[in-house]
Amino acid sequence: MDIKLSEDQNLLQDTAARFMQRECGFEFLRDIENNSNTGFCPHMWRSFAEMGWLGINLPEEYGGMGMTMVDNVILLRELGRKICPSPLLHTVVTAGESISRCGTEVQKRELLPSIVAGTSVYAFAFQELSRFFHPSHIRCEAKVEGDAYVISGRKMFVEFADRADTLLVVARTGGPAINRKDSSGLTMFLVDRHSVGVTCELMPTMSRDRQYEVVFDNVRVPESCILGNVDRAWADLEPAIQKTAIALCAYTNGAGFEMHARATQYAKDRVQFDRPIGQMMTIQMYLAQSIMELYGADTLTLFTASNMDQGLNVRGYVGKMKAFCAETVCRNMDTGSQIFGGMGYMEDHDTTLYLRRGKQLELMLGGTEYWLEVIAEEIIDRQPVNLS
Amino acid sequence: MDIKLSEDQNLLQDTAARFMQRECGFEFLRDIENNSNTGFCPHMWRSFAEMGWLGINLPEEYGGMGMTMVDNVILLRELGRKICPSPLLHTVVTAGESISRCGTEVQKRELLPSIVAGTSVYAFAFQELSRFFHPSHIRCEAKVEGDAYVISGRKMFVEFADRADTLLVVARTGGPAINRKDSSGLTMFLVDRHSVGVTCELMPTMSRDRQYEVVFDNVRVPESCILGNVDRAWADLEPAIQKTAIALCAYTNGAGFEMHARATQYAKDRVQFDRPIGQMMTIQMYLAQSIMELYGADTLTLFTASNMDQGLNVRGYVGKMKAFCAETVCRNMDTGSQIFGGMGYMEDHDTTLYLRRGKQLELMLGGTEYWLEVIAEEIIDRQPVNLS
Amino acid sequence: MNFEWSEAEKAYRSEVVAFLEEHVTEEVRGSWLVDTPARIEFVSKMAAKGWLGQGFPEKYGGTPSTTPFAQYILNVELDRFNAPIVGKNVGTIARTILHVGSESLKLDFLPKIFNNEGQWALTYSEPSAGTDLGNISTFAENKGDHLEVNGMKHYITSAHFCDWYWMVVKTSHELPKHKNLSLIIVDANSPGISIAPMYCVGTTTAERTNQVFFDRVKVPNSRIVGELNQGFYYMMQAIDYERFAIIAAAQHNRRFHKILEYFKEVDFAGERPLTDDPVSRSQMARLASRVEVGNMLERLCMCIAAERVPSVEASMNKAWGAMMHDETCSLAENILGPYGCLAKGSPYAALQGYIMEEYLMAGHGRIAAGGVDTAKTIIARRLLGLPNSFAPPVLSAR
Amino acid sequence: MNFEWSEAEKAYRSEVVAFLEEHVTEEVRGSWLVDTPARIEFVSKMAAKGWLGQGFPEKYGGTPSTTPFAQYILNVELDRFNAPIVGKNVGTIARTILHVGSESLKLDFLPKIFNNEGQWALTYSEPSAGTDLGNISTFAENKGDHLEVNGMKHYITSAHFCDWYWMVVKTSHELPKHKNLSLIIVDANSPGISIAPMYCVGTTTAERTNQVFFDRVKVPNSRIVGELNQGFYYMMQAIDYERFAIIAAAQHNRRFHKILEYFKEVDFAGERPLTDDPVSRSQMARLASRVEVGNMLERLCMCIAAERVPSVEASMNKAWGAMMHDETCSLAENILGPYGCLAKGSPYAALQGYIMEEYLMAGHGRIAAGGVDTAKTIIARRLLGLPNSFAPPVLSAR
Repeated sequence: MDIKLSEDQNLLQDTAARFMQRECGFEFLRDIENNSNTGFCPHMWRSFAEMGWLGINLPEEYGGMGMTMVDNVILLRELGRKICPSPLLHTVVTAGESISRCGTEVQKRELLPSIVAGTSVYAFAFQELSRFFHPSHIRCEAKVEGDAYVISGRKMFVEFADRADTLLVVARTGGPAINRKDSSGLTMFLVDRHSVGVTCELMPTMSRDRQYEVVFDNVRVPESCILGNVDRAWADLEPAIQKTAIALCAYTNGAGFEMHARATQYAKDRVQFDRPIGQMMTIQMYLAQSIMELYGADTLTLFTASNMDQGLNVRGYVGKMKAFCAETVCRNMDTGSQIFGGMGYMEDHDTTLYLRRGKQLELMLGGTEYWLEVIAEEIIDRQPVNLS
Repeated sequence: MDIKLSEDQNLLQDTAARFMQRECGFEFLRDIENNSNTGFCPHMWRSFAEMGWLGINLPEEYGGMGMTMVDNVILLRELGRKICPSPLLHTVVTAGESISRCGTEVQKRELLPSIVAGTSVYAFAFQELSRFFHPSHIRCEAKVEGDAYVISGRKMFVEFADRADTLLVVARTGGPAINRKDSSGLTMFLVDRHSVGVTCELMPTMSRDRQYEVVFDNVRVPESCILGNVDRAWADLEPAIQKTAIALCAYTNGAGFEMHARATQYAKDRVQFDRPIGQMMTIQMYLAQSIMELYGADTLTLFTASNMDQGLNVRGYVGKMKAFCAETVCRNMDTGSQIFGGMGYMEDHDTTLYLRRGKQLELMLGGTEYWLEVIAEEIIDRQPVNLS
Repeated sequence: MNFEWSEAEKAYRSEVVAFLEEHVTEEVRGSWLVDTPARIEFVSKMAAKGWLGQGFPEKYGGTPSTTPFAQYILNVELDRFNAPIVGKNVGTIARTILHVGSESLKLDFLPKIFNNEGQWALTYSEPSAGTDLGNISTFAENKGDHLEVNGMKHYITSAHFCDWYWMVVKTSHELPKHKNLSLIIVDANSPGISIAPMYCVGTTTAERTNQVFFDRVKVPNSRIVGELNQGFYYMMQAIDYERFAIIAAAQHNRRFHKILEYFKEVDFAGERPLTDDPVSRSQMARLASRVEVGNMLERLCMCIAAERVPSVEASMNKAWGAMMHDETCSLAENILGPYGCLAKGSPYAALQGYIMEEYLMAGHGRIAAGGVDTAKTIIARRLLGLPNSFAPPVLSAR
Repeated sequence: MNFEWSEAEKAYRSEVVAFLEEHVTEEVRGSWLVDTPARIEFVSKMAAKGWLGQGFPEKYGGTPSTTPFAQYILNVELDRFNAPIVGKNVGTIARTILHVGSESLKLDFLPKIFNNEGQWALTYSEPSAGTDLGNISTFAENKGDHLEVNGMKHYITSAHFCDWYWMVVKTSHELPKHKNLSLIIVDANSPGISIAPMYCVGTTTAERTNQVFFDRVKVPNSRIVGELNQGFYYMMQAIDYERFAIIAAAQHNRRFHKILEYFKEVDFAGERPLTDDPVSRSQMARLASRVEVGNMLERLCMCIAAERVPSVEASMNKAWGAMMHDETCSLAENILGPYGCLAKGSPYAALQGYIMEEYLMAGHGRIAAGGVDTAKTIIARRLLGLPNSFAPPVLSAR
């Protein structure tokens, strides 16, 4: 049992850290927020491809690196430290994993190499007009019409939809959900973003990232666009969402560590009443509580990834990880800002980039109540634990 | 607007404080816990009567003092400081108020003077085998049989039942409750504790107070024992419970203030690392947070009592008061114990008398979830507030 | 004990409410934090009622006040109407001038303040002097008949529309810390002053504050408030004048109820957060009791204010209010899920982005004007009598 | 990176588990905190397996250990089985004797410890010396060939069944604080020792600790551990030996799961707390994630222990565990409502009073062995490099 990185992991971490340090500074982030119409940097995206990051977990036979989820966590943590904007999460993890899991041989051969090469961007069209994330909330419908499906509905928070080549759309093919626990009747479609009837509208957010409302107005797609089994998308999609949650938590934890490091440094440097403010026990308690939570969040994320790599059922761990990391990191952004005093709330101060992302990262991919329900299903509704 | 006590209130407070200081020390409390089979001191109870405390809110025409609920708060706060054990709460407040509100003229004339004189003790037989306090949880049944009622069921947490002369029993006469919000179908009975079929069994508690399980096995009571309207007890009982909640919170707050004062004094006196521990910012933050909450709890209790004295609808305030005071005071007992270090958890240390009562006081008369539901009904289910 | 206003106070309050109902327009409501013509006009109307100078001597433009609570009653109602309260101009500046200013400053500035002629900016904070004002380095050099001011101030909220800076400067290199500061009044249009905006996070339009640069700015000696090098002590005393600061609860109440009403109405694809979700319902109920405690702490301040300056209670009130700001917004965000992150401009944004913007600024509230921990330190020291954390050991080591 | 045990470690663990399945009886489980014949017998069986002296030199009764994790694996499994872990005897006393004790102390006591011959009591705390051991006043006077000990110790958990006191005493009136303490071993049956029980709140039967009075107790000079007046430094070093202290999560896990299973089964007049009450369900789920974090912090300690002493991580683990003790019991009490307050003896008491007793002692966990705030101070100083709170100002005033 050890937490040491392998040589390859060390190399991955160092490369990512150096790249981020060089390419993803605050000026760059401000520029992406204020002046880019893409929300990320296409040049940087190509660099990601060149470094092999876009194939990190994808199978080697389709051009991927075939690396582990733990490796992914190591990479995403570095991206998160610098809150690097990119469509990696849903392109590589959500879509890449879904295609790898349940795509046909033709789909895999056709689609995965272009993900790895950085020539396809995917967006994930799942969330609808509900506060919740349960699959039962989906109402967007896909009706059979001859040898095609016609999709109608409205998807929200489709990140980078406007820049995506393909939308991974989860739609209802098997009739309405009976209750909140009903995850049946859903099918995944890979929809060309430029299909007739697809319109995107930017949803302005706290992070100033690129979230879109996407309307599907009788969008006709051939049967070949179906990914996985008709009416049974959730069985394939849930593991992909679990991987996405792990990657998201890794990113989030990275952001938390960076904010914490900046706040700690400031506590050492800032002198008031002839003492560095970090000498105050109150400040020490805040920073110690924060780092303790971050260590816990980080270890839980690595552990969950490691269990997933071993093919174990990680549903309960993913729930606990997402619930804890999300709340913890958001709280850490708040604590960090408090250490900076009034400055921590000025638009021009660098750490407000983190503050603005904290809550949004917490609520992405399902707010905490959803993941608590996942935990509850695992610990309460299942068999009792053997306490020996 | 001022928070000054009137001359009479000052006198009441000083008298109560002096009496408690003299009569209700730790040795007395330990003795009551360990050696008394009554759970309170009958001598002291007589003194209460002599000082008029047992008639504090009861109408003057029946021998009471006709004082206000604010006066009651002032008195109970002093009793609470010394966590004085007595059947005052349910005898004077719950039963006294119920009888005053809805007793017949005969009942009032017969029963109230003996409460004032300290010759009758009442116990409140309400709670049953449920975690909740909603009136719908009551299953204890009273069936008409000729000109009498026959009561069968099991009541829990009937404080001082064994010492009571009369049990104020809330029983179901109008069929089972439809749902949790259904408060209909209940009737109050004043049952002689020595009636055939009544048995009491002590329920040992954290506080080591005198809570009883009371079983009613076909207990036959005449119709004259009914208090108030048949099937509509809740309308009469709820205001009595509200008053009881105010008095309980006053008592609880008093206990919180005393624990806080003791912890603060200890923080000044206890020297470690060449400094009084109260010099540490961490300790200061605990004690400051606590006293702030106690001031809030106390003011909210006084304000609620004052509104009740003016005849206003205080349901929402009572909910907020009970929810806040209960949690706050329990947390304060914990914080106080923490200041005392390991000593704060030794059986022989005086403050553990407070620690042991904290949680129990919090959960008495309905745990916090019940009162949160009362708040929710008032703020969510009723008309919107005018924000002007 | 009495939690209600007297008849005279009720009558005054009715007058205030009637006035506010007539004059608080949408534009006035929106000017709570920023200056606008509507705001100036509104405050001038209050001035015309004689409400700004209540309790001040008539020779300086003051008016007699009918009750010791007049100022609170006015501010509570202003706050309830979301209109700008009577704040620093009267509470800090006018009171300090009255207590320590020269006769000419009194005659010159007090009537202006009470008539709402001109705006003021409190000009204290510097990059290295935040909570510790002893660190101030902006220097005013003695040039005979005037001072020459050089330096920089920040977080000067009113700088972009003020007429005068109410400013603290260092006036001696020799005297020890805290004995080397002076209060001065600086004309905003003096040559050598320049300003640069700073915006609060997430609110690029309304919530602006400023950096102010002073480059060889001349200030006549007559604009020195009180004695030279006594500025720090005047500022400390002013904290005890700031009775207006005890108004804190109405904002938090308004925020809570605004969000509560929103949750009663909003309908996410048929789900209503508070009636369909027992968890949110219970959380909002608990928060309601905590917000109510804020009202109680404010009421406690007012009860005590009739007797003495409620400095400890005001600290509680402010700290609690700041905590409620945070708790309310965090809970609202969590209940909203991803929809909580939408900004103004999205048709799906909760209350047009209000909740999100309030959420972002919630932390600032815990810091601004002292912060929760500072308030607790005041409580620990003044109320509980605990020793200064940085005091030396009480026992010698051995 | 590897969160799993190696094959060799798994084999060892299987051996341990098989042993525990055979030997951990109900009596052993119940002896987690108190001494009983069943406990002594059980520990002696472990000793016979050579498991107590793993990693110690064979000449002192030690046994080679198959893996650097042997002691943790053993303790984690012991803890999981609710059996007494291998603790202070090996982790503190044996290690300190090995490092600084005389050869005769090593030959005399180490084999006894590894064979479970005799029990030990850590004897540090005094009324005026809690967290600050520098304040110790129990004095051992030099009487030539022996010391004479006078004074009083408290919170001595094992005093009523121990054979030796592992004790710190003051040995000089002249030397400065921290340089005047010595570690000694005192026979429990020495004339002049008397004890008085102290009970933990709410548990008048099992959880006992003691006051111990020393009245002219003679201790031969040969029982001084290491050098005279170096005791404080030996104790500080021992903290870093206490790798066994990193075992904290299993208790909290067991407590949480025991309560969770209870809530799944208990039925209050037809209401099941977790399936009929969405609020309790959500609260228990959140707590589950927090308890899991405790497991992670423990795992982190173990991962790091292969490389270095995980002192900061152990502080995190202990602090988190203590917080979970509190959160678990408080939540359980709230879910139970008034039924949470019933004590052992009531047929309605939750888990026969277990939850209530655990609730009462939850605060003690945050204080015992350092406390949460002390752990955070260690984290702030050692990990984050923040300065000592009581250090003098870095800048001279002015």
